[in-house]
Amino acid sequence: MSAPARDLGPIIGPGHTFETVTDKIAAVVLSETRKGWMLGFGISFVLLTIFLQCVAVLFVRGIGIWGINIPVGWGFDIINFVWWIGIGHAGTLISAILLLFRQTWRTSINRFAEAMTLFAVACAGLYPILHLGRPWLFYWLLPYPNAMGMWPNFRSPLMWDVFAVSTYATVSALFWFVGLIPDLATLRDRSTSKVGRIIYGILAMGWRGSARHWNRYETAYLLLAGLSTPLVVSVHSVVSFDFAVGIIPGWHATIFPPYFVAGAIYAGFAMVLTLTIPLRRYYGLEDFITMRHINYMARVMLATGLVVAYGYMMEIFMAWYSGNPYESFMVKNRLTGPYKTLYAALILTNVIIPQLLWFQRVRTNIPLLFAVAMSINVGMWLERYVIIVVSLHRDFLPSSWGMYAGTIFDYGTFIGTIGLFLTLLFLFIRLLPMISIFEMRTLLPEAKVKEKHA
Amino acid sequence: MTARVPVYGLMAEFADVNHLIEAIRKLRQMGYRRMDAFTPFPVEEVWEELGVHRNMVSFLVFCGGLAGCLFGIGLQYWTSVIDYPINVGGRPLFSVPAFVPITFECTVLFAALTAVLGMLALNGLPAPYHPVFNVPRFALASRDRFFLCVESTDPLFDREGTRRVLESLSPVSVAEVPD
Amino acid sequence: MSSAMDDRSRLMLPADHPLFRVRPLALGAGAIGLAVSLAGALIDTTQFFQSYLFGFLFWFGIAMGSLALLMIYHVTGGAWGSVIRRSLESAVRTIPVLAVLFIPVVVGLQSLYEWADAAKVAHDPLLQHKSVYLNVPFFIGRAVLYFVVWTLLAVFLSRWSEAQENGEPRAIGWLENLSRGGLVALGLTFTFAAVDWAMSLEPHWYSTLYGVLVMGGCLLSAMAFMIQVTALLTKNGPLSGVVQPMQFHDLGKLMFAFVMLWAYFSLSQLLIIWSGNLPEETPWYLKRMSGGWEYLGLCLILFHFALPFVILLSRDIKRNARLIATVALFILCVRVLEVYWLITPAFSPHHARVHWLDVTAWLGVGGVWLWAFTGGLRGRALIVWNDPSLPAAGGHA
Amino acid sequence: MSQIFHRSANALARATIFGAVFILGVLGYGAMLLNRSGYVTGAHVAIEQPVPFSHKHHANELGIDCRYCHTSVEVSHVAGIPPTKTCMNCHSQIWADSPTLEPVRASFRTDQSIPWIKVHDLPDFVYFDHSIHVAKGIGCASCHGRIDQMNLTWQENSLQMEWCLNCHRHPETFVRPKGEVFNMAYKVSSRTQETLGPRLVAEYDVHKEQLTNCSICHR
Repeated sequence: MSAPARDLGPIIGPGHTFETVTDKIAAVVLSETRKGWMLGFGISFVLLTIFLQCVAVLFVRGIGIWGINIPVGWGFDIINFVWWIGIGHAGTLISAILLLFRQTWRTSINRFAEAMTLFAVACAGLYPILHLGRPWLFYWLLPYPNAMGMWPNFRSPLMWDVFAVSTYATVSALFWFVGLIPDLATLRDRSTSKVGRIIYGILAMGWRGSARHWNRYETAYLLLAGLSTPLVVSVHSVVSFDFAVGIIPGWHATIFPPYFVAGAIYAGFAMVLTLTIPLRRYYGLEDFITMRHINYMARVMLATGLVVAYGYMMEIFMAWYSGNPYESFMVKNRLTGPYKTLYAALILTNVIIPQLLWFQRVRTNIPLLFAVAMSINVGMWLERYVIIVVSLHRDFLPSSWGMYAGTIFDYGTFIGTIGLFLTLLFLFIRLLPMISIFEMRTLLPEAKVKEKHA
Repeated sequence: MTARVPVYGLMAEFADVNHLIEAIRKLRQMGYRRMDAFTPFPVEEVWEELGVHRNMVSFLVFCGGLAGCLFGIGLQYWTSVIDYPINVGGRPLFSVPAFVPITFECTVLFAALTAVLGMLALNGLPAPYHPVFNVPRFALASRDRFFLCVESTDPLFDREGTRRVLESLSPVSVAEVPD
Repeated sequence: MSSAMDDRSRLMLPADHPLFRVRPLALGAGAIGLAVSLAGALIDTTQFFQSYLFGFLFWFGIAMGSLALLMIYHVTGGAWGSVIRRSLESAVRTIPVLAVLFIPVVVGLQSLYEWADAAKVAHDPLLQHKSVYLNVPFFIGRAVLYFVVWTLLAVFLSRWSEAQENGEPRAIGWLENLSRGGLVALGLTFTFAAVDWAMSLEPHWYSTLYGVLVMGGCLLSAMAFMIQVTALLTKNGPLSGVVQPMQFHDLGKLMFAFVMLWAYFSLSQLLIIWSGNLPEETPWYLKRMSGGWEYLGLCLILFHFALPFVILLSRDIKRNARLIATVALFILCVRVLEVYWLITPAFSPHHARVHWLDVTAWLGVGGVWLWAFTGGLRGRALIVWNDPSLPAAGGHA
Repeated sequence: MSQIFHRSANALARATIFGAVFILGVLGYGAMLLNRSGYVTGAHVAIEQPVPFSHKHHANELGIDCRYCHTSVEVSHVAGIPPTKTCMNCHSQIWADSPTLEPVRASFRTDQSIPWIKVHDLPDFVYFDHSIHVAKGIGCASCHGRIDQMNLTWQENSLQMEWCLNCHRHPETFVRPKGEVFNMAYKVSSRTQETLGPRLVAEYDVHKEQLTNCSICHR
């Protein structure tokens, strides 16, 4: 009711009832496996095996197989970590903030976006662990009474990262699962196979739609949304602290937290669009994920993209305004140094091309929008490359200058995590309803209770 | 209905949420109290008719958040000041600004866990078995139908009488729920 | 939409409404405040300009926050905006008045800003480096540009809003498009205004977050002010029965969000500078954490963040017009302290102090501003009847 | 048809949840205990040596001073494993044809060291210096235990960092008068130690706040 009714089309196609909504969404899970799905899953799985091979070599030979060295001690590992975790921001954001502000258009995309969040966070979380050198000792990061008599340094942003990312993963999973419970009950009741009924039955935990249960459920769900909103902001802020708290020129900027958060939402929405555009077509879900959704997502991208551009601009202005020679050199090096092509590509893909989104005609043109989203996916990756590599490769002392390039294992791991992400996503689409069925029911006209009260 | 097996209650099925609300209102007027409605999506009006308004979840979550906040501060204070005091870059042992992020994360984590676990516990879940599932048509409660169950523990409950009342409320069907 | 809503005259503010009755009072307070401050200027010119800048920036912040909120509303819609949009518009229409009120700052440049003092610049290579940007003609030129941009936005936002009310169907689209571009323009101009007017008080210091941080505060000021005004208009005014607890809930949520946003920006800046511990950055905080200013800082943590945060968690308080208005008034008071904490340590780095001119100048600017603001509420229906995101009257409580 | 689970499933579900929490707790606690036990640290496990050398016999019953064999303990970071020559000082005279001591004689004949097995083996990333500990009043027995009571030698303590820090954080609870360093049976009441400890720490110029610097042990 609070979305502006400005001729953007409906948020659910006409002619749907409780039955059709339920059956159509549940059918994606309960029907036979389709060939296209098999193909997609197969390709993803092949990519996943690349990841496994790269990790196997890493375990045997150590992180020397990567391109990192002094002075660029952080490379693809942290670039991809930030890239993935940024992508993982749209899901919870869509779910939480839009729920709090009663933006009903979220309903069609939130489940899918939340799943995307979880898988992206899983991919992100792998990188710092792999970078540990001895990944099997990852539990040393946690505060537990160990035989070394030591505790982690809680003043370190890397420690904040551990807490932020693990809290984020946990809360996102809870949020996602709580949203799934009523739909799992639907699948339990709709499934025709005994195994399916038992498995969905266990997962649904005996949900029966009791009014008393719904009452507490709604409270808990809203509270989770309320908690997730600042959490999302905190997570990418903490990621930005990984850089900003240090004193490397190009990292140490107070604008980093909000600018990273905006970048994360930007990247996240781009990825949601990248994935929904083909999916809605393949599964014929155009009635549920309408042009209005796509349009809204494009607008959010435009807004957050402008914030990111603002961040770039402030960095350059303040580098000059500060009068600090290291800051000025950092900007000069970005613009004219050995990585200037990357910086130019970043500005092109992340700032210039997305300006197309100002036009309604672009926002409603699916192929063009898809292209813009892809451009942003690339652009946000380049942004992290520029921030990390270009800031590190010129140390304070010219004697410690160096260059960086990823090795085949860097690229393999990156492609491999894309495989992991897609594999999980394909499994999710096949096994769980990708649109929240019970919330879609509430959008139907027949769900409205008549105003008359006795 | 010859064999007198114990019953959990009587279950009426409605095709429309307004009929359900109407039925609850009538039964409440007649004095029935022990009943529960089952809907395929949350309907605020239904639980209001049933007399369910507030719940404990918010309060629990507040307590959980507070506990998480204290845990976060306590953990960092105890480890950094008492158990393992060490000079890190000249910062004070109790570095207040630096301890904010983890305190915040702990607050959110505890509050979220309380929200989910508290909601499930108060709802008595997981409970894979429940008598209402004995009604075959109850599978539609997760699709498009609205159910109302009058429990046999209600003082006014009477197998035949209550059944007649329910049948007068334009349900799709009325069924006994075996216990 | 009920037929009563079409009755536009019923939605106008009656001439005997308290908001109008305080108008002469506000103007009087403003005139006296400014007169006394000017008299004080004869005693201590420097102090006058310093106090005046503080007073000006506080009230200016409400107008700027309102401009941002109004344009955000035109872009996103939402019932929260429909019920405060008239008040936002009248706050925005005070921008020309603020432009006039800015003149004393220009007059006092030499007293206020180190970089405007040629003698100091001559001995400071850093200020020489910055003099390309921080010099008197360019400063004035930029200020003129900012006010032109904001005034143009204010003019068209008002004009097209009137057109919408008069049934121009395209007006909504105009407003939306204007606001999109307007938000970008505001983002840029406001950032540089914040750098020029406040950050350059300490010209050696810099922070890329500063513009955003100040904007966060302005949004909070504006939202608190609007809740206060809306509560007044609802209690015994034309909005009673129109603004439902639901809308107060939304406004309260936004205020809550802005409280957290302010805390978030403030903490981000502090944490990064505190951890970096660089000599060119820390002095700004060292000034504000010693000499008595630290108590004001502590007050901000407690009353600008902690207390409102805990209070605004409650759904019942947010839905109760009287209670939420009380909280809003409290937040407005703490906002005054925050602006004081941002500005004044630049002038008095070693010890905290309040000068009586701080009070009179604040009152002077405030009186004039409130007079201009309430004037803007005259002669218009407080709800735009054909607003697409208008809450349905008589909805659930 | 829609009832999928038996009545008992509810109890089972609860038992599973609480059971899982309980089992995880027990496993965690167990792992903590195991990590500190002799299985992991090797503490209290008597080590078979090429020659069954008894500290109890030599140090206690015969009263030979530690420094007779471990000659460098006061001046070097290592206490020193005695050369075969030290053994032969006596064993060329007594038990000169004991078959048990044949490896000792063989070593002496062939000039090949006896392959003693190291009992206290610190990781390579730890720098440990005997001389400073001895010089600052840490008794042999504080780390090695009552070695004069051991037939076959074992490692008395865990040698985990936690154990090292226990003393580096509170040296005043372990420090003793320099004259008592090699006294295996030295013992004072905790009351005495409370006054004696801080006095000795000050006297020996031990800077407590430096003792937990990382580079004190990890250089």
